[in-house]
Amino acid sequence: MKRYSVFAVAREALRWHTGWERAWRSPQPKSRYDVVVIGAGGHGLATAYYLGKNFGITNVAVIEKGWLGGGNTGRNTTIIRSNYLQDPSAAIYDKALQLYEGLSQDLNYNVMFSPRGLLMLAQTHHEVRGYKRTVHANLLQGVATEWIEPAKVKELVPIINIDGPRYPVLGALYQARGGTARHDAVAWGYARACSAMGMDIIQQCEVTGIRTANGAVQGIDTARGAIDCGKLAIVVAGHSSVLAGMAGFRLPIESMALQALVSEPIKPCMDVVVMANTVHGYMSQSDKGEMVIGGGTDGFNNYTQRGSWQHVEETVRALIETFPMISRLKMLRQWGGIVDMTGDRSPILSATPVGNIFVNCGWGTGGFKAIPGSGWAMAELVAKGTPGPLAAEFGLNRFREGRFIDESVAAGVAH
Amino acid sequence: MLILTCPHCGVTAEETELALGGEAHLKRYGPGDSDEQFEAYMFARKNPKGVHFERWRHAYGCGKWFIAARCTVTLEVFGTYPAQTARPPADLLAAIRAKRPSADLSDWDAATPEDAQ
Amino acid sequence: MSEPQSALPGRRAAGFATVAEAGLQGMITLRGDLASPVLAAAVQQATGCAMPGPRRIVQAGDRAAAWMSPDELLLILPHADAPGAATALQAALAGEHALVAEVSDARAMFAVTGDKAVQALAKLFPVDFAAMEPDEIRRSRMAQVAAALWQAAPGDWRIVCFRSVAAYAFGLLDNAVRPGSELTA
Amino acid sequence: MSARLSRGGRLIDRTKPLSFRFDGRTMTGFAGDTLAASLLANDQMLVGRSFKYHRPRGIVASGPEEPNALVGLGEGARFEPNQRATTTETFDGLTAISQNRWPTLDLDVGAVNDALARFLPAGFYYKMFIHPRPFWKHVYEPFIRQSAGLGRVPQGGDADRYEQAYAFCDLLVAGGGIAGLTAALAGARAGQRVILLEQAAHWGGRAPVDGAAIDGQPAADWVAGTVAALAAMPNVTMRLRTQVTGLYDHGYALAGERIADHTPGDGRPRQRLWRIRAGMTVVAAGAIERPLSFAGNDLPGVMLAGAVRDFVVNWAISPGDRTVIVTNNDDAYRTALALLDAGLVVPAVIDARASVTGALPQAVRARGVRVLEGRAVAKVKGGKRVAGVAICAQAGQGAVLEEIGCDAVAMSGGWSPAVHLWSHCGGKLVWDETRSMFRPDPARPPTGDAGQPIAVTAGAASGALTAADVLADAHAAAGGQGPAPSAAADDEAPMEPVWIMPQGAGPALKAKMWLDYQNDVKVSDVQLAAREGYESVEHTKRYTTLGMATDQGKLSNINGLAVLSDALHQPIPATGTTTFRPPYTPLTLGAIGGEARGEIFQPLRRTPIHDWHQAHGVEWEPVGLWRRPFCYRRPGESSHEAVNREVRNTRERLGLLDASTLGKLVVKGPDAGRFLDMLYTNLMSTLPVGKCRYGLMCSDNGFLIDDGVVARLTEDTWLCHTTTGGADRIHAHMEDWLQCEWWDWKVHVANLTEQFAQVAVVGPEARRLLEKLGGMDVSKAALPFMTWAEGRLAGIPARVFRISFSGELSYEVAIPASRGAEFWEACVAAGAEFGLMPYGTECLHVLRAEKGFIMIGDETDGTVIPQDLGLGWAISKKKADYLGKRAQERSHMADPARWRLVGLETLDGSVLPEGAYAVAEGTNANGQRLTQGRVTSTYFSPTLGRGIAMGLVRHGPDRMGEVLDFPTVGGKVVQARIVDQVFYDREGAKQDV
Repeated sequence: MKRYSVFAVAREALRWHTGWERAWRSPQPKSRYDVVVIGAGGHGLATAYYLGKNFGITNVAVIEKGWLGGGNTGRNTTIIRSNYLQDPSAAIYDKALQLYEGLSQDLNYNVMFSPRGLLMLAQTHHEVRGYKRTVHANLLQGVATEWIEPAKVKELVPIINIDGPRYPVLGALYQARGGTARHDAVAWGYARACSAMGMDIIQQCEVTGIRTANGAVQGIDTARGAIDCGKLAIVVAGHSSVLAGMAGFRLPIESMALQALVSEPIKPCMDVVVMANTVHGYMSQSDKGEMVIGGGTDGFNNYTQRGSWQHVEETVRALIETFPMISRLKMLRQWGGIVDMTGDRSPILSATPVGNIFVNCGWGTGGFKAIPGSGWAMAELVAKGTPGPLAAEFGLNRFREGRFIDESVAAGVAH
Repeated sequence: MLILTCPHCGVTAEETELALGGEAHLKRYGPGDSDEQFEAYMFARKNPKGVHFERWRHAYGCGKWFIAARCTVTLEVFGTYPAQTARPPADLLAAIRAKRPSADLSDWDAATPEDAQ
Repeated sequence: MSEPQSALPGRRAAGFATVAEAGLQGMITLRGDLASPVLAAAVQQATGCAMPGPRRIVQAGDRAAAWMSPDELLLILPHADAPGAATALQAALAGEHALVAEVSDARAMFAVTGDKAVQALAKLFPVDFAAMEPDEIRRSRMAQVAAALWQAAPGDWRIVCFRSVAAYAFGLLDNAVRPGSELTA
Repeated sequence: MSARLSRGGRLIDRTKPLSFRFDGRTMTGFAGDTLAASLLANDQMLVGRSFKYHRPRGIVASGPEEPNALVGLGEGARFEPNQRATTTETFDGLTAISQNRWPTLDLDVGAVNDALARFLPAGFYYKMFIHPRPFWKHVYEPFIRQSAGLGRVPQGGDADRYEQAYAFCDLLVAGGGIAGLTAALAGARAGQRVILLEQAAHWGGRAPVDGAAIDGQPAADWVAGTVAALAAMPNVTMRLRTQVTGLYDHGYALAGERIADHTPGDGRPRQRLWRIRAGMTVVAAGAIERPLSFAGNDLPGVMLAGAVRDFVVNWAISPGDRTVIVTNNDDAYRTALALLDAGLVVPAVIDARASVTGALPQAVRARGVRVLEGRAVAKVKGGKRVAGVAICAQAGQGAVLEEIGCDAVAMSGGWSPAVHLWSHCGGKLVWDETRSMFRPDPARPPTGDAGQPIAVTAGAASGALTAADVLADAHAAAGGQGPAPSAAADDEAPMEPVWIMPQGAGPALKAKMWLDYQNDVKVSDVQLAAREGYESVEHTKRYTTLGMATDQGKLSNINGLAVLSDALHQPIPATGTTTFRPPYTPLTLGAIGGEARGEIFQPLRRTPIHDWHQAHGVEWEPVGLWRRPFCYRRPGESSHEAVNREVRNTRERLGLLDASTLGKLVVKGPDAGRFLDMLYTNLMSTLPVGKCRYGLMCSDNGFLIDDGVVARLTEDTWLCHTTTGGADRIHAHMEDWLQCEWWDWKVHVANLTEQFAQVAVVGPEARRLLEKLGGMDVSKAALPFMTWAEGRLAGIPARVFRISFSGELSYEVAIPASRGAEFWEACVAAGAEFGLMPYGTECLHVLRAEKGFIMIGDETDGTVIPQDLGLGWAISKKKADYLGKRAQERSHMADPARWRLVGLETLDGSVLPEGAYAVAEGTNANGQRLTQGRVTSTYFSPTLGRGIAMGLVRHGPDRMGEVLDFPTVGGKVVQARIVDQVFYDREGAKQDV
């Protein structure tokens, strides 16, 4: 792998950039791999990457129905934070955040991780209590967050209307380390690094069946032929139920469309990420200048990557109330992503009823921020066959035991 | 923005007039039933990429619950019927089978006197 | 102050249509078997109205009977008469599985009138007004709250919503009838 | 230079001159102008700067596809960034500024990027700025961000208002050109309800400019006649200035109407968002002309040929004295003719095709214009405006054969159907080889709720390129009966798919061929993406930002796809298109928000006593959509002081609480008792008539979801009180179970929450107050604790419940809402002698916490079951089943180590911080400090003069007296002792008097 640097770019400029090599290979699938990962989104690619990096397992294929990074990795609002309430969540999201902090260097690919700070506005007394609780929990989890007063909120976000007549801002939960990253680059950076380790990323290759024998996985059938594998990791947000069905089990998951939109680009005006859960909206400004806005999830099962309109209206009117200056901006583009919603709205990293099949799913509306941590924990689960501490609480068995990981106290809104 | 026709009052309502209730025809398990049964009732979902039977309430209208058979890929609604039934009407199942021969309706395969009518 | 108060006594707004809070209105929710002759007789007794068909409102003078759902009617009558009527209904339906509840004060009612009144309503309700029958009552959503509406006479609309959101409802209607915002000339 | 011609201009009214300002300069225009036309009339060819390289940018198009001419429009609270000059109507007093330049449009410092362009290819930032790590955050990114964005940031709020409206129709026609008019007429004559929407301020689209003759009339006359015919039909609604922006599921369409954009401040809503449910949408959005990729094709003065024609014919604009035409098709020759007709000079038509013999080229030749066959533009000469073109052979590598001086270039790479609306909701496309375009595949339309097609395209949007084809296609699209309007068949030779000029251009030229003008994406960038493996069209788009500008690729996408396909050596259909997403053109957020701002932003629920609170020093607390009094502050009092006063007064004398928001659900029927036994964890069927009982409700997943007092009204009727937030939720919960699980049970439910105002009269003097009001016997004998009675108080019908959430003697009085304020004021007046004070929710919380009562939402958070809260007494052991029972038997919920409710008393008397956790020794496997409990409620108790709290603690009830450590944010540790959670009147003597 030819390393990226400013010098490399300058060198190439002199020959009109004709000397760049492919970021990742486009190989033919082999007949067998030690591990097959289904899904070349951020989570699947990160799983493969850490299988190689942490466990030396490189005979790995990442199989992708469409194009890599083309699912939720490429259509989310890129928020990164780890200010979660419950211990297992805080652990895995903070692991992810730590890895994000060094990801550009680790991958030699600038993922533009931007720790610009993140605010979750408290606009009711109930939220004030909830966020103060989160601050205390984070304190003991080793996650640096703070409660800030309205004046400080206004200082960080000059365009905010602190004294809204309906929902004045009473303060905020602030995580200075939170921020955003360039979503595509995360997938591309991992893909390039996986490819450099000799892993095969096979795009345009839909999985049509999962073969098992004696209660364990044998391999998969794909649009490009049968592939055997020692272990199988299903990492396909949105389509987890479909793949689980191929392997013969059901998941506590429903697929739904999550809405997002961007405005036309304007000059920089908001240097932090703001989430306003009372009014169900969140907003940040991209490096291009677009206001990136996320909103609600449709309640109905949906595989269309389109969504309903009413959630866009709800989100936008709420954000106009909080940020009056956006009223005369224009929506440039709206889209939907299909997210896995679990029974407790927390993810699943788990062994399954079928031997050597593992699932990583259920990230709901918050998967992007978890990618490195999720891949790290999933790689450990797949490599060892049993979860390490990061994944231990996220097993499927929790639904039978009634042991839920409920973040709704801290996060009442999609993110 | 979906539209669904409420079988109770006949209004073709848009999604914003309705409230969702998730997968329909779940059998409730309770005391005396196994952990596995209870888990399946509470959490395991078909979540099909295809025909889905789901509960809706005409919340801003007549307030009644009904069930829609809807494709989660095309969003086509094959039909709606009142929620006061344990299985989809036979004519609806027949209509779905005619339109979507590959749809998995195996849960409703067992013939019943109702189907025979 | 000893008179019962409606939500927004006397509130009015005039634009390309007129909006007025309609004052206190007696209302009774009646749940039961709408096919029951006993129930039909009780409704006749209370309102002078025949049993309305699905989504219909039968009006008789200052009284009306409206179909709200397959097992629910809304009876409309003068405010002062409602408690007595409710008691009488209860007595008349003693043998039936039915629920009678006075809901007069749980509601606010507005009159929106004028040739263009429907244009204001079309801004707020996801309802195809052209397809509505003259004697139809429609339960739907007015912007962000539940509401029911029907015509007392052509161009004379009645809207009922919950009392607690009366000010919001009035604000919506006031805004919707502002001069210059007609949908068509 | 561009200028206004002295004659012509079919859309302008020369009797109405207008004055406007651009970048501070006063200019003039005419009524009927777009801002783009007005600017060109004033020789303002430079109108903006590109995003990345700050290249000079001029107007390139004449409609909504314009990528360059974006201005900041208006001032102050009416300022709007990124407004397209080509769709902005000029009005008197209009103010506009150019964007993305500093200090001025002419002298832009950012243009230094252009000099470095070679070092800033597509995706350069992914490969750079990696080391040293802190530099990205502190140096590189701030720099990149400062150079980001286009328009200026609006300041403050928006002076305008917006609204929305619903519409329903059989046929929605999107586009008022001849295709849309034909389709609308066909549909209307068939009796369909038709809505016809056109984004521009005039009907007819391109046809009057292109000079077609329809049914033997000039197109403009035919348009006028058809519009008049449609306007006379009662089943047709027509709107100008209304853009259909998106087609959504089940035939839902959105359209943005610009009502007062051109008459700001006239009192009308600025814009209106239409939400249309259409049986069928006819997409008659026309076609978009493609630029050609040649070096320097981005200089101001290089315009689309169709746009040049529009400016000449519609607005009498000369784009320049000498306009060279570059084309690969016949249509561009119409532009030559239009220019010649206007008396302007066309030095040459450069046609990439080897041989050109069609009627249009011949007509141009006949006017003495040179037609250069098989030729291409090697380079456009000039800096901030066109000075000339260098000509080369299309087949070659760019060796210059000739140079021609000119001040404008009109280019045409053919036309692409505007398929966006067709595609938004799933309509598929097919590559049409002969016409070199993606056009809608009629066999794969978007489908609706019954699986039926919900859209059809008409005219140029279908791929029809001649007036005759357009009319026939549109007539058929709307199911027209009888003959379609007819037009003379045009004799147009096919275009030749020419994607770059010249065919053999080398890297240096390709680095000067723009695909995306706004985002500065060039042919070389797309080729680089392909080389690096970003082969999917989505990868290429994202890697290069092609098509991600504010025009969303309207001009650039097809050319980019073609270049990508060429680089990948695959046919264009194998590459495919990116996904078309709404909106078709950007939609104002204000319009999306609609009327919902200010007072009507959201419903604000008011109790019947709201106005009294407002008039008496209330500090409000939002509780859901309700407003409840948090406390009532007296002059000079802080909230905390007010709460303490309210608590003391209620404990010692008399308090009054507006409890109207509590849910009141009547449950009636022969099976009502059985039903409530399933809903509540305890038995309600055994409650005697006249009595009250506290009950808990769980979800079937076991968690506590609501609580409240249930009163049995009659043998078959119960009244269930819910929490404020629970009224609607629990009502729906009941209906859900009744309708979907136990539908054969005979139970009716009615939500009477708002029928009654409810007032809690609380404190040692409560009985005396009610006795003074008079009308009911409220003595202990007549109305003992946990009973209710009905009667009149102060002459008002009342239902009185002897229940207490404070530990004091307490009555909750329900009166009809219409008399709620009257009753409240009667209490206030009569209570003066007893020291009555109203109190708010915070006082309520303190009172209940002193008594150890739980509060849904504080002690519960969706993860708590009744067993955690010491509420085992309220869980029936006798019942075989209730909602949540089976769930609570699962291993984790039956775990004896669950955290359970206790009281907490700080050793120093301070108030425990909200949400604090009690730590245990050690850390878990993830390095997180172990915990063993947390605070759920914490208050200063004025009654006890110290902090009190409740919390959930592992094995808590078994650990009375133990001291726990609660670390706080400042690093301090607060110690608290585990105690019984009832801090006040443990025996309950005070409430039962």
